[in-house]
Amino acid sequence: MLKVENLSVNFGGVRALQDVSFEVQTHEVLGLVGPNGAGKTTSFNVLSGTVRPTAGSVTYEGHDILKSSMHQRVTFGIGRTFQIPQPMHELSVRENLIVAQRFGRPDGKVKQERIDEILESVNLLHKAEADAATELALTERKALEVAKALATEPTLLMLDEVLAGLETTSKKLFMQTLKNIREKYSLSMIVIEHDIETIMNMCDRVVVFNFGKVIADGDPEETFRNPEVVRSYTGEVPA
Amino acid sequence: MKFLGLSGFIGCALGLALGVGFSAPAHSANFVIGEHTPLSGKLARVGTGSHRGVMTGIKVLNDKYAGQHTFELKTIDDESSPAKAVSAVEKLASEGVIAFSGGYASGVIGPASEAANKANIPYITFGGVATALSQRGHEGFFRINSAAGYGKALVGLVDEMALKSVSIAYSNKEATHKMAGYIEKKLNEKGLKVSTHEYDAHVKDFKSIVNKIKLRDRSEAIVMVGYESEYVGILRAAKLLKPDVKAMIGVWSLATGKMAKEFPDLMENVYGTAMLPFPVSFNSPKQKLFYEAFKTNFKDEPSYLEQFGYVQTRLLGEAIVRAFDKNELNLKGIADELRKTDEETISGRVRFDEHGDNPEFVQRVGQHQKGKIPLVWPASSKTGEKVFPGTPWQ
Amino acid sequence: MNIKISALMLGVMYLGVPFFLGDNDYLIGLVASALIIAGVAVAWALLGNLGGMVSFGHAAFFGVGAYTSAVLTMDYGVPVFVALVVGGVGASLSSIFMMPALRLRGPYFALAILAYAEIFKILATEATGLTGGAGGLLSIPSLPVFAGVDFGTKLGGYIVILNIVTLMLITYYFIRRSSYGLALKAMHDSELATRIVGVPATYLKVVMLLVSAFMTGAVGAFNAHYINFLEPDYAFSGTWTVFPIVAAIFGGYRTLSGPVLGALFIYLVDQLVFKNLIPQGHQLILGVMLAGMIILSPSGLLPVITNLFTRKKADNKRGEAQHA
Amino acid sequence: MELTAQAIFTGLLMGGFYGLVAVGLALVFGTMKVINLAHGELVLLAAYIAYAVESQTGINPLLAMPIAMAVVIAASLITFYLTNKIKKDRELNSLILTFGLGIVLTNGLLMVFSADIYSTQSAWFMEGLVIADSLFSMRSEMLAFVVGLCALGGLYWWLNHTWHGRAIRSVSSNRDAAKLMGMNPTKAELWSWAIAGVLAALAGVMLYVTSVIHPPIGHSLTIKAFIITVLAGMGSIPGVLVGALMIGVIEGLTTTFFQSSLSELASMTVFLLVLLVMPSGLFGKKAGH
Repeated sequence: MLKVENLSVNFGGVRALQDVSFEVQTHEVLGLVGPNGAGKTTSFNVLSGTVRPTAGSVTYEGHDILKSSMHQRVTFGIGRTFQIPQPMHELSVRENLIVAQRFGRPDGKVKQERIDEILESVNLLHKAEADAATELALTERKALEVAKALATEPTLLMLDEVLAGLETTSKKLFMQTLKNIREKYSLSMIVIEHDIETIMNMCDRVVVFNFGKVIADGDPEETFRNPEVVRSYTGEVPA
Repeated sequence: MKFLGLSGFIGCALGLALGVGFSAPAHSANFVIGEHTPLSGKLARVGTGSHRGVMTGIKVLNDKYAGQHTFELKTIDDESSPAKAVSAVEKLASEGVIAFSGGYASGVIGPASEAANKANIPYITFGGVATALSQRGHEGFFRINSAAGYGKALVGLVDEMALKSVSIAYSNKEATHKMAGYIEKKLNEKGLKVSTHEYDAHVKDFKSIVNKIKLRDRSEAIVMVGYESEYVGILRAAKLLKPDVKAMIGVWSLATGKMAKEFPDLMENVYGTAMLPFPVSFNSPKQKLFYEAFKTNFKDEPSYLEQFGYVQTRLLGEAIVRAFDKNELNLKGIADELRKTDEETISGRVRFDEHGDNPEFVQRVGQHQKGKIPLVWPASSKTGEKVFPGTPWQ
Repeated sequence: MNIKISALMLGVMYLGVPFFLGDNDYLIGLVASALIIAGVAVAWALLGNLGGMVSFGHAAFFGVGAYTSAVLTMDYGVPVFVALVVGGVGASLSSIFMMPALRLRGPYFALAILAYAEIFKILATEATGLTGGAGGLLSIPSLPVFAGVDFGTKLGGYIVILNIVTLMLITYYFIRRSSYGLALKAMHDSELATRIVGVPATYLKVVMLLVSAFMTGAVGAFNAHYINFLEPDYAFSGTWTVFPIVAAIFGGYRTLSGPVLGALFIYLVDQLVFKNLIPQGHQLILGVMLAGMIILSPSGLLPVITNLFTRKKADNKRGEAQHA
Repeated sequence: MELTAQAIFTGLLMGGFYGLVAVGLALVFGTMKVINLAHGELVLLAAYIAYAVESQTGINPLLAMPIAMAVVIAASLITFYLTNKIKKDRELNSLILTFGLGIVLTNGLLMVFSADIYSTQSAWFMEGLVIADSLFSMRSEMLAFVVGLCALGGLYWWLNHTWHGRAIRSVSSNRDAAKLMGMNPTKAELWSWAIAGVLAALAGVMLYVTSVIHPPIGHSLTIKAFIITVLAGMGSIPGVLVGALMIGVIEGLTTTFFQSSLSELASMTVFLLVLLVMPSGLFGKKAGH
């Protein structure tokens, strides 16, 4: 459903992405892995529209989305979260979801039941009226980040380290929540994670980044046996 | 309470007794005249001058009718804003003024006199020259000057000089814009070649304009239609570039004692409209009356602003007294009496036509000559001969 | 709280003011002038609060609205009340020229709009054929007699501008309550967060600019028929930018009724009190008040007042909550 | 040809003066991101001081410079002090604060000096200078131009070669980093306001000797100054010079080939175009977006 081809991004001389290609199939969960600065989040930024690539193409269900604006991509069905949660300030949790429904859905309709259902599924219903920017704990903010994206009713959900920073128990719970959501809404996902255990647990396939290039693409177990991938993780500079 | 009631009663009784006993002559009153004028904002400079004239008029009226009537002036700063002028008129109307004297700029006078008309109060002014002002059918609207009066004077002067070409530099303000248009039209009709140069109030450097006149227009005279700071700018630029012209001519605010004193080196041989020469040899009793009254309040030389403000106020006061004597102290009564005015004032002859305009109004032209400003046009009012050709640098 | 204050304020304006001041042209006139400022202040605050754009050039919309309406009524015989609306439309159209400036942030946007206002003023001065140039337009038609009521009187004019301001407040209120309003509110401090859920941020800003321009233009058009006079220097005067900003900031520009209360307070206190204290140059006090307000209570007068009233209530509530 | 040459010459002279007016504003804008909308009024204040000194004592108005500087520096520092009291949203609230201070100054000057116009009585300043028989200027205009160039050059040198100057530059490029390097940003800001006061005083006295002063012109000076500042881009001194000369020449040429009343239109249009096409100004690094 998503096809990324030969993507390159330059930031003032720094090549953040070089000739990156990968695909996501319907109902697949793809993991993006690699060290910090390898180009995972930059890929997300290109897909969601906050960064313009220097070269390459991205098609999503037949749309050439690089030509579309940020909000159009959302209505095509691409939702994402940020590593640092981005709640909408001055609004309550529920209002955050109302805005997401109103503007993220192609028909622009707001369905309260749907909002309740989403809040329920990420365990935020009890905080529905809390101020999104100031009255949530870290786990709750991460949950809101996911809920906002869900409220736009995506077909592809991109999660940027939603589990990072959480302690083990909440991490496990949250992972389960994500799995449930995926089943419930039959989503495709792209997940950025560092924790290999999580990747193994969640992903059908992984793409490994290093220095802005894709160095491996395939089944998680197999890929993590690839020596080049291991080297990149242990921090050695490739020859 | 009791005391008040009693004294009130006695007062009434006394008044009645006096009124009955002595009839007409002891008939006295306090007349309250209203004035709105720009004391701040962009017109503050001219508004202040006009205000001083009105105050002088009130003083002269009070002296003249001492022991008989008193005149009181209520002034509100309209901040050069139409809305605030309307408010001022309405406020003064609610405080019982019987007539208005004042106002500056047609755009402010228009709405303000409209409000005065609605309140049935007469309004006299010299501050707005837009023709439309007197065409609105207001019974109580009077003005002692007119754009045509200034225009005629300038055109007359240029005509007398027998020039072939003139350049006009004018400010893009309401009054100056109209005045420049009038002069351009009249001079064109007389077959002169006229070039115009519009500038706006922000301009700081006039060299480029004067240079265009010097090199491209090659006119024989420069007519300036603007305000004081702009005249100074143009004259400085002209003194520097020395265009080959025979005369530098300005409209209002130029042939004044203030300019002669502040900028002696710039003003030599420059023409401007004026009612009186400077220093005024206030010879006639009428002129002396004004000058002395003015001098007691202000340590300054009066300009045309003060003179006009004075004349309009004094004429208004006289009409009020006459209307009062006829027991007609209302809009119609005062307006009727003003319409009967026909007087040779220090600003020339004043009478009013059916629109309230003064058809007799003609400005005179003075020329700065070694710190003095004799009148050089028209021939009938001359107090000196013009130096022609003559410019500050020749 | 805010909506209650607005309702109370409108109640007083609709019933109290005509009843007590109806026969005093001077005071009614003052209040009407204050409402003209208030109208622009509301439009400005809407753009500032909802759109997050601080403009230094609302005089541009005021002037365009005024000239559009005046020219239509004088040259084309359009009825005055229709022309008021078209004046607003004209101002909205003129705001299209400013759309490129939406890419700019903060002071840059403010100053770009100021430059636009200057340019509009000069164009109005130079377009002599259409606007009468610097000579201006006199005798612009007054508000007409409509349904047996003469709106050309002071009281009539007051009722009209009061209705205009009320309609603006109602529009403002509904925009703010709508999902558009929520998104706009969120865009202030978290634009990325709103865009990533599909909010077309630029489009919303464009809409707010159009709405604000329309409102300002309609008020400008009203003023033209109320004062019956226009010249470029007056119609595009910086006063129409500055006074509303002062009023809105003073009253609290993030609130619904703040700009209106601010305008009424500033204008009336200035005209009724300061002017009597210092007949010439009383705006000096205004400058002092403006500077003082920014330093002492940057969110305006209204929050100060509401705090006074609500502090007690809030204290009580907090007490209860702790007990529960 | 002669016309064009004179127009450009006049424009350059004017531009030098504009640069002198603008550079104080640009300096403060660079260090504190505050646009001081009372800057033009500070310039005007200095001009009125020059007038007061000349009319009271009859001495050359240039000798009024120390007094003008003392007063204007004090006024500038008061503005700084007040601006520093703003707690939130300083970029915008300072616009409103300084605008309020501008109103106070304009009306204060109106009350003290009335609405009359003033200019120097000393004829020396108005004498002509003619270059190559065809380029005309007044002595005072040439003086203002030279003072403007020297002030800009001096400031540029000071910012690059003295400790205080470098402190100001590092605070303006990165306040937090400067703090970490042991600089006191508030002190650097104080310095920049004081220098802005000095520059405003210079500009004010030049204004008085070259042209005519009355209360409302303070505001138009401010507008001109910030247009040039934005053209220059984030407090760049060479940018101020180029921007000012450009505005001056554009005005001169518009007056000569079209109409004086359109010169404002021309400079505003150029300003908008630069702002929209190059939001970081002619010499700026980043701004606007």
